[in-house]
Amino acid sequence: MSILINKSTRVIVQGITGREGNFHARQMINYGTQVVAGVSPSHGGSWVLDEKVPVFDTMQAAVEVTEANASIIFVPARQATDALLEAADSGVELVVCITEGIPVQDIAKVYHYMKTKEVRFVGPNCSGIINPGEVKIGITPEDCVIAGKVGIISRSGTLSYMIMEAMKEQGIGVSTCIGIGGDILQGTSFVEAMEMFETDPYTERLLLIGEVGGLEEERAARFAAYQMSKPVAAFLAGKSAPPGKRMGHAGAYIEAGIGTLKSKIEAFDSAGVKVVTEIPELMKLLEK
Amino acid sequence: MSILINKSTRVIVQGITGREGNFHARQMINYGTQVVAGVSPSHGGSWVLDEKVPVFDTMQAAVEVTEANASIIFVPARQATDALLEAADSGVELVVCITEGIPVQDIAKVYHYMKTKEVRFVGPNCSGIINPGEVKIGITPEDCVIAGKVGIISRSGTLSYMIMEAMKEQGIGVSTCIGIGGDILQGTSFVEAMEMFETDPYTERLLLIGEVGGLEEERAARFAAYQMSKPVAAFLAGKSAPPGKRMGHAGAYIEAGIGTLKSKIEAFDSAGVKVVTEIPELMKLLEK
Amino acid sequence: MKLHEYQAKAFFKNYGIPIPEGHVTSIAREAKQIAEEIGCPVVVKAQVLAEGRGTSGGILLAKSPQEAEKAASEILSKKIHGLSVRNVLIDEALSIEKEYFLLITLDREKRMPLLMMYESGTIYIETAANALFDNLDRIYIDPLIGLQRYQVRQLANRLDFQQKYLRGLTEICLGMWKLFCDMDARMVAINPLVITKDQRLLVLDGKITLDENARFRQEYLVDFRDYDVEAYGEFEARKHGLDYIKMDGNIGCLVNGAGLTMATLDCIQDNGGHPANFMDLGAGVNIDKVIAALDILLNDPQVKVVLVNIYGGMTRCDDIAYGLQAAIEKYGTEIPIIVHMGGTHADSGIRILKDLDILFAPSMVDAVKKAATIVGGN
Amino acid sequence: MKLHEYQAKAFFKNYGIPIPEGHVTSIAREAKQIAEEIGCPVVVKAQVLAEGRGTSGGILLAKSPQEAEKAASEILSKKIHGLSVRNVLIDEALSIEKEYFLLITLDREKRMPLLMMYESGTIYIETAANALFDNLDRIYIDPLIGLQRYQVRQLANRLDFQQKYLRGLTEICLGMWKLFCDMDARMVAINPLVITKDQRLLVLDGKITLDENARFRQEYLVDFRDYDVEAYGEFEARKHGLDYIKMDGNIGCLVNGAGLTMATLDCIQDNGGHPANFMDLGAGVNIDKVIAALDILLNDPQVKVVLVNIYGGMTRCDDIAYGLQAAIEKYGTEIPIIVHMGGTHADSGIRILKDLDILFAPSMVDAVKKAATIVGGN
Repeated sequence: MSILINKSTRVIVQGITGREGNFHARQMINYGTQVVAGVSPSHGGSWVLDEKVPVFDTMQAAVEVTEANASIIFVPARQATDALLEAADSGVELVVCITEGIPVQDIAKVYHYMKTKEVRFVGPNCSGIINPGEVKIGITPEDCVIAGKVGIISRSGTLSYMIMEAMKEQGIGVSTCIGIGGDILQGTSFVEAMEMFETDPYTERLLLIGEVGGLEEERAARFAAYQMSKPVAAFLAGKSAPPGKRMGHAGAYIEAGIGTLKSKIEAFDSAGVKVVTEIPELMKLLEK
Repeated sequence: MSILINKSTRVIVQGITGREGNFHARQMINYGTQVVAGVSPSHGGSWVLDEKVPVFDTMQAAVEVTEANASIIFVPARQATDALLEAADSGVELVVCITEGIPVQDIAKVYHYMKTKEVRFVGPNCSGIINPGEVKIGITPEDCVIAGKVGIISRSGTLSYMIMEAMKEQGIGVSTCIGIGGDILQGTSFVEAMEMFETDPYTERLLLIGEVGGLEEERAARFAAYQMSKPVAAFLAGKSAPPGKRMGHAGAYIEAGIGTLKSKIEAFDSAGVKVVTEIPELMKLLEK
Repeated sequence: MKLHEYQAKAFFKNYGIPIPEGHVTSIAREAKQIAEEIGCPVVVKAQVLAEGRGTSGGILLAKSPQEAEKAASEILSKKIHGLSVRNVLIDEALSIEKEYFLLITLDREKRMPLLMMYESGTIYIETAANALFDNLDRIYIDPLIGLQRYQVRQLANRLDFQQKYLRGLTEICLGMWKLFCDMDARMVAINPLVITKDQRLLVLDGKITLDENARFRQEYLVDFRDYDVEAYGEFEARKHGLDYIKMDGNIGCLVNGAGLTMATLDCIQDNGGHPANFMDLGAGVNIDKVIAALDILLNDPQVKVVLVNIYGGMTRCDDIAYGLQAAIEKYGTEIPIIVHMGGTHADSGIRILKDLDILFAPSMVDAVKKAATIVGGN
Repeated sequence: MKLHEYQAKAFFKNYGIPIPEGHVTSIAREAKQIAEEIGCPVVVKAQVLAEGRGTSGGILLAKSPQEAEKAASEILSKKIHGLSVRNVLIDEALSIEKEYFLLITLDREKRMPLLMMYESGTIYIETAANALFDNLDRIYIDPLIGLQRYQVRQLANRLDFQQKYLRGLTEICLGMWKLFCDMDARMVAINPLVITKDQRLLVLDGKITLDENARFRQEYLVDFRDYDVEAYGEFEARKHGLDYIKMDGNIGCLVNGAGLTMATLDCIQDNGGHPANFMDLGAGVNIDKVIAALDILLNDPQVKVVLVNIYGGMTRCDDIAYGLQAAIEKYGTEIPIIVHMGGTHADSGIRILKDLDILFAPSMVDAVKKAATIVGGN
């Protein structure tokens, strides 16, 4: 067990009748996650995943019947804002949004709305959360990671999988990996996730996986220096990224001098946080 | 001393350079209220009221300099929403809005915004608050009321003054009178004000001054029956009001069968709350 | 302020809410033409701001253009609840399978807009809002976020609304919400929303009530007044920022503050009198406003006495006194005037008036009694 | 996505933000006509999406219509930072008393829009956002409430902005805010806002950056692309939902996930190679998307080897493998292809590809090294 989720978390999958939602709902169940319901407008009343998971038209009905306390969102970007607000209103405490491509102004609104409702918002455009060997609310492939003591916070899904797989090959395990997402605005930032790991007894040290764009890594560096007792390391991607271009993620761009990898590396360096940009180097760092 | 305000409350008058703002700021000072500043865009830097009260362009500057914790708003309806949001953002804990004629949808927004900022909002379209003999943040004429043990909550300004004057003639005093205003939506409702009076040691009994429109009196009756230990009496105006007409106050109308005086009288009756519609009767009731 | 059906429908159309084909006219022979264009049968509907048009013969079915003309001419010459009919709306007649009622209005307790939906027959519009403690068929709308699609789904879900019309319903509700916000409405009602036998989702009738407080930013508001509904003086009063309602009695009232005005009217009634009006001077009183108010009262032939009941607060008694002085200089005191003043600057108010030919009263009750005596008790 | 100055100004005008009199043209002799209409002197400004137009001769002053034509013709034949100039904007020339910089953008830490204002000369646009911990000259905007007038007053107050222009400034800021919301902008900048010697408040130049995530509800977005700025393939890629950026190297990359793509590029660089591109397959991968991606890569004459680095998560390796298979059937393997696959369905992905003429690598680093070797290490 580690932060945010555990085996008794009761999860609703929003968009369960879509291809991705359906596939990952099954993956989550196989991993040990309690997927108690799906929500899909106009599919209410049906059952999916070997007739084991009931589908509801609305989050309200799903929460009422199943007493779920978390939701994961797979619905397309066009409908995602509605799904996010619906989740915020439904009474769940945690909302993980996998969907990519949601307009950033919508996320600003959703973030503040969730805040007034005291809902923990993770994502969007993220890989979700995994407590290896126990439970996952997200899309992290199950084979890539083993349980252990390293907490991971990552802006990138696939990069974190590959890094966790490399760690696994070295026998290094993970307590919880939180994908905070690659968008401009994140429901949960590096610093907020770090706060949770700091008090988590299952986590001994932290790995941050960052990239170009914004100043969240710089804030994380300051937090690591002044407010963390646990050791922190960082891997950063994008040192070859040209300025003014969006590197795939909506949030990964260098603009007006903001968001360079150089600035992030300097921030970690001066905070005494070990920072690397190559995977073999990272493995050496984590072995210690 | 009684609820919401006292001699150490530090008040800013928004719209202090207007005719009404200026007049009532002086009245409040004469009554013993600490009016520490005025706010009036483009009058910042000047001094008013015998050069004793500094004027600021913005609430932010006024609060920063004077450490005020309350504000009263006299600005015209057209600018009032802006003034309300400015007050909500400024750090004061109490905002009393005297202004009449603010669009109701703006009040809905302001109410919820104030709630997230944990600011107590009284009004709009109200007479404010007076603790007789001590302090007032509002426009209640000073001579009409004496200190005592009756708490008053009123939807109407002038009617409450006349009733308090009649009480004064009988030697009955008031702990605090809160004007909650005559609009459709009120920052503070009967029930919310009643909650405050219930725990106020200076108040022994309560008088509600209501009128046609809405169902707030009905809710007050229920609250009086189930959640108040102190005796409650009610005076109601508008028994001659025709349906479908707005009786001066934006909130005083009977529509679709809602808001009749009959319903309110019945509610108070069945809650065991003495209810009258004539002033001489009221005086007899209060004498007891 | 309320809008006529045809006005509301024009707005609905602008907001993407589907309405039947129809046109409004004030001329009966145009009704024939319209009916020809639309294709019969049509419904001819009186445009008056009154409930129960149907039962008063204000809604007629016409099977041919000739019948439409006849119906229009019949309705246009009618009075419904005392109101003459200026316009008729000619709409295509529809075969209805199911009817719903939709409403967006403000909830005073939660200070939030809400959306209600009922299946017609289960409840009537007049009593809908009475279903106070039943949350099942209503959705609260966060005013900082606005109505969301999922909320419409929730509502539809509870009512077992047919899936295939859900998208249409959602667009209608979002249109209502946008209209509610853009127009500063106090209420937007659709009654009925119908599913027709030919499987269309249409709005047959609706009401919009606007917030008069928003007049300063909704300039079109004034254009939508139905002047026929207003008694003489009501328009004049509004121009001067006075709250005036014409009533049936003979005691003219001039009071400040809505609550006090209501209490004064109640007191007149309790003392066997009959108020001729509600007149609240409102905020920001100046000499012109008082003159205008007295002008309206004195121009009402029913008024036999004027009762002035002022309690100074925001409004100062001396300001009113100067206004009364000027008005009395202008109109004289043929109609007797009784004055009670208390509160802020009451003394100087009385001092200003003391040499004029008016009666002073020491209390509201006393003033009312004097007025009742003058008009002869009843 | 960024807009040209003349496009931004057209939006500013629509939102009530005052701009100088001016017109855009792509023809030098029209510049003369425009200058005649506006009255000289005028400024002739190159419309290119590059910083520092002024210092590159992209902004010229013309004292007569003849000079304007000459200036336009000069600028239109120029390249600025490698970009050819398609249009020039001819604006009235102004005598400037004071200059300001205004910006609305999103604050990532607070997840809120913010409004910044500086007096020009005190700070440059490129470094403005660096002034991270200085809250004095910025106002946070609650996204659920929007920018309010009082907030503009606060900002103006701190900068000792002249009272007499405050109303104008307020309208400009509210216009910017409305535009920011309506257009789903990521940034709206005005630089400079000027007070002229003849006491006008005007916006001389501005930038708007739009949120590409909002493309589905902002249909005009596609019209504002500046195709000249885009390398071959970027437009094609966007059509297929691929994130593609052309770069200078010779190792073509096809990766899934933005972070992994960046890490792959970094790894190539670390191993002495040069990536030919950034190519993130993004979400929702199907056969057509993979074919389209490979088509873009193989059509780039600089590409000497293709490096496929896939880690399955949301995207499944078998889906990609089917795409690769189809693409290889179509294009052959004249250009060598190296594949690394891990994660969800990696095994079946490799199984699908195993009989094709491609190289497999057990890790990303290994794949990169292989690619670097093929292109000769460099």
